[in-house]
Amino acid sequence: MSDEIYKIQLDGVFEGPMDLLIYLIRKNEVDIYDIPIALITDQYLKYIEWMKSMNIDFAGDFLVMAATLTQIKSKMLLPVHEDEDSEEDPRLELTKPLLEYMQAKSAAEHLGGRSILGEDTFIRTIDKEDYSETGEDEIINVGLFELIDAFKKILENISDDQRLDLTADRISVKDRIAHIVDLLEKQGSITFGELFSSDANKGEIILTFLAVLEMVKLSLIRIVQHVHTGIIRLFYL
Amino acid sequence: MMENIKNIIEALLFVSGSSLTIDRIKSVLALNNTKEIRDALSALSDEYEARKGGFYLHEVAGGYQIRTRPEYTKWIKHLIRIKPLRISKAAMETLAIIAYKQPIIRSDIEHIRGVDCGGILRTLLERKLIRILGRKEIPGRPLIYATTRQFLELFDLKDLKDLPTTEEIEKLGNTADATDA
Amino acid sequence: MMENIKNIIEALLFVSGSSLTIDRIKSVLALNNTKEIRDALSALSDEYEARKGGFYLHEVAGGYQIRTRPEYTKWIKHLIRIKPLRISKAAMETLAIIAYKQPIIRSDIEHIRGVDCGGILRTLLERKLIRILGRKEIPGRPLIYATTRQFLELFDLKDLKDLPTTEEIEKLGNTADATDA
Repeated sequence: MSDEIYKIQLDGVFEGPMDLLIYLIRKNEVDIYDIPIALITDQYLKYIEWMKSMNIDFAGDFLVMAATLTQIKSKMLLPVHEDEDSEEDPRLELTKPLLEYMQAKSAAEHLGGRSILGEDTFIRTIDKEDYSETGEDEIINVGLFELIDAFKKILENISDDQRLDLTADRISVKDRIAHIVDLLEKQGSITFGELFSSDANKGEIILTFLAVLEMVKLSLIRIVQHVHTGIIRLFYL
Repeated sequence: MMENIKNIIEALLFVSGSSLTIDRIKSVLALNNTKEIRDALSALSDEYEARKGGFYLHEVAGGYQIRTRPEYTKWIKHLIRIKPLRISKAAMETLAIIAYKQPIIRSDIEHIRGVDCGGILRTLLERKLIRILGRKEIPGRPLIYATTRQFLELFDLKDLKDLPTTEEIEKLGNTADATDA
Repeated sequence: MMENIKNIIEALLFVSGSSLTIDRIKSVLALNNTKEIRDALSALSDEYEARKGGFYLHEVAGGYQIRTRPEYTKWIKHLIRIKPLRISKAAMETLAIIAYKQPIIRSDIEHIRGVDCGGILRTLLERKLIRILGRKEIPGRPLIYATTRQFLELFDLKDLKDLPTTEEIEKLGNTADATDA
């Protein structure tokens, strides 16, 4: 058995439990729809033992899979009652994700086998002079990741006390302000009641209220109540 | 002034890094219809084919791009010794899952791969092969990922429909042999 | 194999943005003399002149470069200007600060970036990526900036809530070993 483990090692450390399982299934040349669960579980556990003995760091995912395998193995040992023939083969719990993962692997191989730009074919490196007219500094592509990356780099350069917590709550208030400003830019004014849709939940109502407060604080709006009707109206300043 | 649409388009294709869509060309030239543009592109392509020079007109990522002919790849590699964009197997798997299952959230990717994918997602984002599409309206509002135009260009795909189905890939031959574990 | 020097050189010139010297081409092609290279370059130049397309062979800085013809510069500028997908790094930084810290006044942006942002703010306003919400009631009554609907469209966001938080990006972990060694 130690020979076999050595052989496994030669094939490299597995990226995850799925990789290891697929390796074992192929090595034993077994049918994925009829996995000899006891055999595969044994070999899987031995590999984990080996990784432990070699002090190889491995993710907890390997242990989760070990537990799953053991569980399936014990389920298989339970006697099947005749009236329960409709019950699923416990191994399906393994087969389905394995098939899906194998599909992903094949798709990855297919992608890697395509003609790759920068490897098999090339495009022109754009000459700066073609763009010199714009007079701008380094030009970058616009993408959400570029935006947040730019912001992250800025944050790294400023002191902690200047940091603003960018929790979802704060962004939600900003978002609400943006919506109200959109409305005000269109209409100039809006009644307080119109700000709250009839199906608004408590959270949304609080959010809108916070947004209105913030806007008053920034003197972006003026709030006026009609003497007779009592209707409260927001005016964009 | 516009008599020379073909030359203008050729110049545009020359300076544009990414592939140019017909719509894009249309808006640059301020034209109303695409017929002239299509004709010019096809004339250019024919011309490049007839002269069989160092490059050709390639249809990719929903647009057009001038690319070098593969037979000169060897020489270009002598010229530019930059390390090509190598993508690890793990990253390729993650990318494949996103390509086929997009829009997809991180936990679904990790469910399929069975391992954490955070670092790989970050790298793919940095390389602009994937992008954040928004958030899924489920508890936790997780970010949704999808592939980009650069992804299509890198793998020479006209559009996402150009990807073979997983059934087609399986038919291409059982790629699953024991050596690649 | 080398029968096709002209095409190889064309592919090299095409790929290389900057100009290529004859010596450089010589070393890439591992040739001993420059005669063949000179002949090929002159043949290419003649060809480009004969077809009068969008580009020509330009001799510059002791080397050669394929350049777009000046008469099409106008359209190229148009392409760049219309290109909605590019923005300077400085503008992106400013935009990021406004997106995440809005509503924000100019002096706060400049405090964070450490440089004057007047020009960039104007550009962002012109591009309608940011807007002026009003004035802050503090001495000097500075303008308050925020992002616009166009900003959301540009980044393919439904609303500001879809912006990923820095925390989320950090949680993705470090750039993993997505590249092969």
